[in-house]
Amino acid sequence: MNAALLDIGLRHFLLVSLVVFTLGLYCVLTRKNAIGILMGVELILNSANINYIAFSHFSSGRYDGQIFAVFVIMLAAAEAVIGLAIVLGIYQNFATIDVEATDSLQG
Amino acid sequence: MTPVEVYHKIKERFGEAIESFNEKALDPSIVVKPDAIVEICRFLKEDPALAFDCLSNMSGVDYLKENKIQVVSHLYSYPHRHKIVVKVDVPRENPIMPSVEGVWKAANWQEREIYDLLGVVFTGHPDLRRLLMPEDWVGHPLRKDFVEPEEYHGISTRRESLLK
Amino acid sequence: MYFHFGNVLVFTILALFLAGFHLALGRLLRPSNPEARKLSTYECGEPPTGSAWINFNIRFYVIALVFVIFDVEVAFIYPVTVVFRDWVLRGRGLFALAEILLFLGILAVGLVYVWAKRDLEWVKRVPQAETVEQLPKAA
Amino acid sequence: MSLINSVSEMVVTTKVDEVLNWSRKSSVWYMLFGLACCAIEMMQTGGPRADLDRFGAVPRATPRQSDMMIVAGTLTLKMALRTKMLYDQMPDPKYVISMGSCANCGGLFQLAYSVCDGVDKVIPVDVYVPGCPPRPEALTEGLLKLQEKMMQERWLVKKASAEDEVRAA
Amino acid sequence: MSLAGYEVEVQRDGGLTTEEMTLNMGPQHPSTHGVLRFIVKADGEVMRTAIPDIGYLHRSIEKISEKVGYHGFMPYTDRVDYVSAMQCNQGWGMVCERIAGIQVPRRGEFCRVIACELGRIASHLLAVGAMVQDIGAYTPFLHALREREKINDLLEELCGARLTFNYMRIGGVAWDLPAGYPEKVTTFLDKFDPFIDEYNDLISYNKLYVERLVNVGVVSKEEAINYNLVGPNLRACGFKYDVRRDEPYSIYAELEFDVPVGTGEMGTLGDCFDRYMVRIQEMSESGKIVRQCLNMMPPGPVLAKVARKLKPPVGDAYIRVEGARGDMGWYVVSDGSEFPYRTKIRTGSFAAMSIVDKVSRGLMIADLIALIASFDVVAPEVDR
Amino acid sequence: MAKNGVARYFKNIKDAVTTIFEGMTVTCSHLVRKPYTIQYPDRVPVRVQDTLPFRYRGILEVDLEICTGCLACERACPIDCIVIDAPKDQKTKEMLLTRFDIDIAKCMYCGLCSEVCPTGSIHHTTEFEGADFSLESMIRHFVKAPVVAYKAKKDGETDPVVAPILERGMRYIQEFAEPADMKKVKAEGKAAAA
Amino acid sequence: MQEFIDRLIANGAFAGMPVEVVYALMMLLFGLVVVFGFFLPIAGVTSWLERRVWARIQSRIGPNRVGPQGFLQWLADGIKLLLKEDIVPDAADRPLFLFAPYFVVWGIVATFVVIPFSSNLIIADMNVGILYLTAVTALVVVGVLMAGWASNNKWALIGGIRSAAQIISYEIPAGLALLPVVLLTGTLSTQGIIRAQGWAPWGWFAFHNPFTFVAAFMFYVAALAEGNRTPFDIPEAESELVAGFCTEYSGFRYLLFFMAEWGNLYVIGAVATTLFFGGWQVPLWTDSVVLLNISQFTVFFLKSYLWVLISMWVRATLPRVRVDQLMILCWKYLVPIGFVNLIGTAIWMVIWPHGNRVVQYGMVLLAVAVLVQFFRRVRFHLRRARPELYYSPAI
Amino acid sequence: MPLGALIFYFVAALTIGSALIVALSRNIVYSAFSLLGTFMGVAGLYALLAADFVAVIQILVYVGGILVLIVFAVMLTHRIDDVAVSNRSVGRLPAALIVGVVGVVMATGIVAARWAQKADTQVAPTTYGIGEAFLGPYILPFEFASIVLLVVLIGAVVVSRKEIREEAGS
Ligand code: SF4
Ligand code: SF4
Ligand code: SF4
Repeated sequence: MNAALLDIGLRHFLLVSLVVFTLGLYCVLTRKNAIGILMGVELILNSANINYIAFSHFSSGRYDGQIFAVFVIMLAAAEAVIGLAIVLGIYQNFATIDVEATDSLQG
Repeated sequence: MTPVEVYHKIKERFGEAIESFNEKALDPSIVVKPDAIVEICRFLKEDPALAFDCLSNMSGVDYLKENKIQVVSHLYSYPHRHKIVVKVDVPRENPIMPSVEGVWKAANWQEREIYDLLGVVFTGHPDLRRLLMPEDWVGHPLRKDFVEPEEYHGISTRRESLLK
Repeated sequence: MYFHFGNVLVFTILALFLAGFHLALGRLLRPSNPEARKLSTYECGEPPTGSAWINFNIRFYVIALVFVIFDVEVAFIYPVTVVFRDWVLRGRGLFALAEILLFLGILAVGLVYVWAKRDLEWVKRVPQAETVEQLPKAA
Repeated sequence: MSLINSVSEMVVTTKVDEVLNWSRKSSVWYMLFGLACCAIEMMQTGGPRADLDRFGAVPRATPRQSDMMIVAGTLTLKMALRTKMLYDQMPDPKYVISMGSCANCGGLFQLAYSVCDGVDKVIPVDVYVPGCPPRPEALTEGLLKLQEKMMQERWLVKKASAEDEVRAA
Repeated sequence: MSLAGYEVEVQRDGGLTTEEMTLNMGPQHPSTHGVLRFIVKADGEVMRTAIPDIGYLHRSIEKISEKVGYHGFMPYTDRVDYVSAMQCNQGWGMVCERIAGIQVPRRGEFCRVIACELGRIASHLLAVGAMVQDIGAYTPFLHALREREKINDLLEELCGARLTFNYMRIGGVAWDLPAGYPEKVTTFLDKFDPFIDEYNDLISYNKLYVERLVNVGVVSKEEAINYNLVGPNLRACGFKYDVRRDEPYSIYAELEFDVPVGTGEMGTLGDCFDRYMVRIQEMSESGKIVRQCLNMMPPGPVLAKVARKLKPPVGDAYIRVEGARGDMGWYVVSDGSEFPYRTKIRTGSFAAMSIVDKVSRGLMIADLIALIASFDVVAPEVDR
Repeated sequence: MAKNGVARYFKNIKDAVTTIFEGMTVTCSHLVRKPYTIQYPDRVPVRVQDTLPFRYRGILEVDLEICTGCLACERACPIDCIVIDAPKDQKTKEMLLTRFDIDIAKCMYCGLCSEVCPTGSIHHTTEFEGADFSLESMIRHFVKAPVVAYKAKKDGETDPVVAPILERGMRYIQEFAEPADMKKVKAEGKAAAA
Repeated sequence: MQEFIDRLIANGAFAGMPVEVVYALMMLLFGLVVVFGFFLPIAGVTSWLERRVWARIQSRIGPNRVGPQGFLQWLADGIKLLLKEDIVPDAADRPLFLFAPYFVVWGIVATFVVIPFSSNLIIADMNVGILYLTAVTALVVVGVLMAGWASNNKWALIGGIRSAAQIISYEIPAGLALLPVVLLTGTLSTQGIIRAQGWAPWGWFAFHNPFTFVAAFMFYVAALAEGNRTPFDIPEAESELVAGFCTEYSGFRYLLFFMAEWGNLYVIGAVATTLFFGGWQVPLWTDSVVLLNISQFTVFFLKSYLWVLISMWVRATLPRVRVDQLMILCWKYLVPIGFVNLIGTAIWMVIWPHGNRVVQYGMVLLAVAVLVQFFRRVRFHLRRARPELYYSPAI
Repeated sequence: MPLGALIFYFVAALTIGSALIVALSRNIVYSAFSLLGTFMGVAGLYALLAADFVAVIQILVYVGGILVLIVFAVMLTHRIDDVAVSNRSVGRLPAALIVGVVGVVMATGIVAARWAQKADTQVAPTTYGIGEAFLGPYILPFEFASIVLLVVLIGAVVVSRKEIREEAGS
């Protein structure tokens, strides 16, 4: 049933990925905090992946595109983890722990 | 050690601070002055021959007629298996006595309870708050002249019996 | 293959329908008289103290989540395992095996490392040792 | 919008009502709300001997998912306010069983200064169970009484029949 | 990219410090035994502290005693510790007998001890059962309840009530053993000992269960004494003290029984597991005691003649009985009238609650549950 | 505890497996045991009430036929949930019981009242079913029409109606322990010893 | 199922319709059958059955009044919850609070796409089936996290976070436990995996070699943990977190979580059966396709439901582990063991590319031995307690 | 209009719509959760592009891993009850301008360019091929990936270690 998709060409996918990309870019530019920017980056990576897959699907290259996509996903995960870890690292510099702090309670 | 020996031992140590000793009672009891209570208790606890390491019970009794509140402590010694009763009389209108919380941790809540139910103020107590009654409760219920409030937060405390 | 993913789509729709349908049905039947006290947050009968949306300290969970890495690793290993059988039958099993071993080995190093560094332990006060000393002496 | 008590009385609607009532009656989830001695008997009622689960009644931890509150035990003034709150947090339709003399009217603690004489001062009670504590079977009987009450309610049908419900109660 | 820049931003947002979370555990909480409340200050999963807030079941029993008189107060003592009411009955009986100089018939003492020990078994069953349930296993709890039902039946036949016995009177007990009672009790005990073994097989030594308890909530012997922990909680710290054995009252002096203490067999001495194990062992000890009593049972009356309006001489008396939650202190002041002038009941749970705040620091939320359960706290005993 | 790390590691696994296995055997063995449930109310061989012991302190019951109107129970009750009106009839000089109410919603089933009753007229039954929708309906009014209080006869009860009731009442009181004078007991003990 | 539809089309049914529309309609049809005809009842009946089994183990009876043997209990519960007020707390984040249940249900229902009920009864035999199974549970995580956060209730928040961390972590042991099977078969499609096994126990992958044997149980444990079942039901730990992430949920929204749990239980059983216990494999006893499929369906259903029963039984037996112990169990025990299994199986395959009959028989014997020992212990307990015996399940 | 196209537009709409929320929502939690929509949508696109393996991996890793990581990060690092503060977007206008320009340029490029397209796009299982590739031409990147992961793992743990020690002390 490939017939169903014939009129959906490479362009459509590229346009979608473009929109996602621009949104990601906007996110990165406007967000003021690390997490927000992380999200933007994820969007951008996704759009890149869409392109990879689309090209590899519509052109004769066998699996290369997909394999690249897999690697990109891997990198995205790595980036997210590192990002989170750094946020955590920042947190530690401001974390305060005072075990004795217990204020009175209302009965 | 019998109560009598205990009495003599601390009598010669604290002399004046000991007001009286009731030997005939079922549980012979020593009445001491409020301000001396902490030293006496510490001595009772730390002296190896006495070693009252357990504050078994601490209760307040409101004597309306004598116009005094008596704080009764039942001490027990695990090593020696002997016991003694220490009583402290405080006036009803401003009942104040030092806290023995520093000597026995067990006194912490016991004193809070006495404060809550009888209104005895223990100076030097880490946090003297009501224990059983709500924070916003008025009066000290175990006083003989305590009158039950008509209602609490809109809940009436009376209920007429259906039998009448 | 479109067929397969088409099914996924269909089931997605069905799942949402399943939930939505019943909720809609329920709306017809269920009473609804909200009032302030009813909508207040449950906290064991106490008036709720503050919002739950504080910066809840989830450090340990984060440590755990760092291991999403392994998720990726599993994802990577799948294709290889799929072809592994054929390679074995083609008599080149050792090579494939070596590669898998290498891949896993490298990650295992990571696990071993954090394990050895006691980063897997939950931070939590351990009971003081001195209590162990005084053994029961029949008083 | 809701159909509750908005349909005129017809054979079919009454039948539907019966089904709905049947379902509510046969899965009464009660909230774990033990207050005092009676709580022990409440546990025993959920326990092996008199197994409330037979009637589809299971304990729930949170008011949000419970249909019935078994007030088992002495309600102190300090607790009364919390009880009201918990009751309010239950979703309709909700019922209350007052278990034991204390919950009924304060019982032997009417003499006390800190006890709220009877839970009905705080929240509406559907069924009173006598006893101090009521033995598990007695509580079970209370549940059955409550089920009777449920079966007489109208759900879809117009509340024209509200007063005979009251009469039944 | 300069993460430093973001770092500053984020810091200005003030977002990166975790507040400690204040949790209300109770008064209505599936696990808190009766209506207790803990104000838990938690940092994530780890508790900074858990402050007990009690009094939700304060029924002013002590005050009531000043209104209902010596005989009339007996039923109220059932409600002081409803999980093992017998010991409370006995405590009140003993303190009144002490202050009024009444002597209890020998057979009466035996009846009392039998009833008390049965009650102790029932109480410990509930304690260990509830503990297991709090740890998350529901089945053993119900098995414990099942056995408890059997004891309830026995006591019911003895005194007509399952929970609030009101069995004892000042000067003895209200009912003699019914016909064929000893046989019934023995048959029960014969089945009960295997049950304990089965219970241990089922849960006590289950690895997951043990892991939850060992090294949790360790209480040292000194702390325990300082906070006046009593009974099983004290013995679990490895301190061999039992009022029945060391300050014998009633007829305990004549009875052969062992006092189990904590050994730290699984973890640290005085942790939750020890407290649990001590209770398990005490159950079989109580079983032994009951058997002995049934054998030594003398004939004779069970109740001494006591004035309907009991007017003890002026004075005060204090006695201690070994309740299921340990050494219970009963203090009564008489002004010579027929009403007690003041009554004070000092209970085991009260002390146990007062130590929770200290022990709970640095534990995890889940541990708090295990801790309370292992102290076997019962709300009315704390609040009275 | 296993000494070094590795040994403990495997010991933990072993312990977990074996103990869980053991536990599962126990629970499995329960699958073939008879449930302990008594299927109150309907699916029981005999009514639960009839299985309860004679001493069971259920809801109170009064046999007015043998009530002497001595008011001992009313006085004994710590929380006055018994109310008795027993005026003297002017003409006949007999005591009339005009009212005998018990609030079973308040009663604490302590048995102090039935213990003091001379004739066992007020006594606990094995009945426990009293659940109701309102508190008013939970008050038991025993006196329908005023009745003459019972007077004990020296030569035993003869009235065919009252006799069995009285007999039951007596049996009920006999369940309670007979207070004994301890000095006498002592003396007897000594005598027996000598 | 695709073949089936193709055949229909080939036979000229629905002539004139655009082919994909036909497909779509058929999909919807089958989907409806599976969801409403299988998922809902199975979830409901399981909940009732668990209560009965539980009760029996606790020497109770369990629901037996509502309908014959209380069989209609689940229906009553469902209708009742339909009638309960649907509370959205003021403090909660309304949209997220309302949506959360949908995701959870979605995550569970979606798994039914690849469950092979018999050689022909399968919605879609994806060639990434197993991977897909592990992937969609992610939706549950999101749903739970949403629920926990949106409730703005401390218990719910902790419950949600715990649950999320737990599911994520345990996806890894689960994935690792699948890998040996993938190694052995060289395919990810569920049907393919089943076809690679035999109908007899020694043909099953669980008994293929020691490593897969371990892997089978490891998978079961990990799956239980993913499904938040005791001993891993920490998120709903009643005694500590009141009801976990669904503390604030009332009425039908709560039921949706409920349903998801029970449905998931069956999925766990089905997957375990598919991977390790021979799926629907039966000896070719007849050549009628229909009969064969029926028998296969029966076998598959029974096998997978056996695992459901076991999980009930486990739940009735074990206490709850603490949250840190949970993580430690995952990272220190299951994951390393998973690695060992994977590598071990790989080596095994290099040595015996076609498996080793002797070992397989050995493994089966081992299993039998364990069973025997088990029942000896059971008999021992029965002898010691001397209880009244009662065999009939109904009462 | 053929069903396939319909599905495509549906999926695309889902992707873009949720991406819009991600980028524009002021409530960062909404942004985080609506990432789910984007990820699922992208997975759908992959499926339409006959990349089944990648599609599933997308769900597994992105939804199952990264998304949850991000949500956690949000919970850990932000007071959510005053999102306005924590998540204020400044300089929207310039950003919008830049993005708009970029977008338009690229869009025209995409539309204008003549893409060489294969006539027959094969729709076949891809996992096996990818596996072959991993063991064949891509063996080096494959192993390298594991090293990267290792580094990330250790790095992340090291970064977040300090406070563990600190607490263990307390
Ligand atoms: S009714 Fe009786 S048993 Fe129940 S709580 Fe009150 S005193 Fe306790
Ligand atoms: S049983 Fe007790 S409370 Fe009830 S009426 Fe008799 S004396 Fe009063
Ligand atoms: S019931 Fe008994 S005690 Fe009460 S008045 Fe009648 S005879 Fe006297």
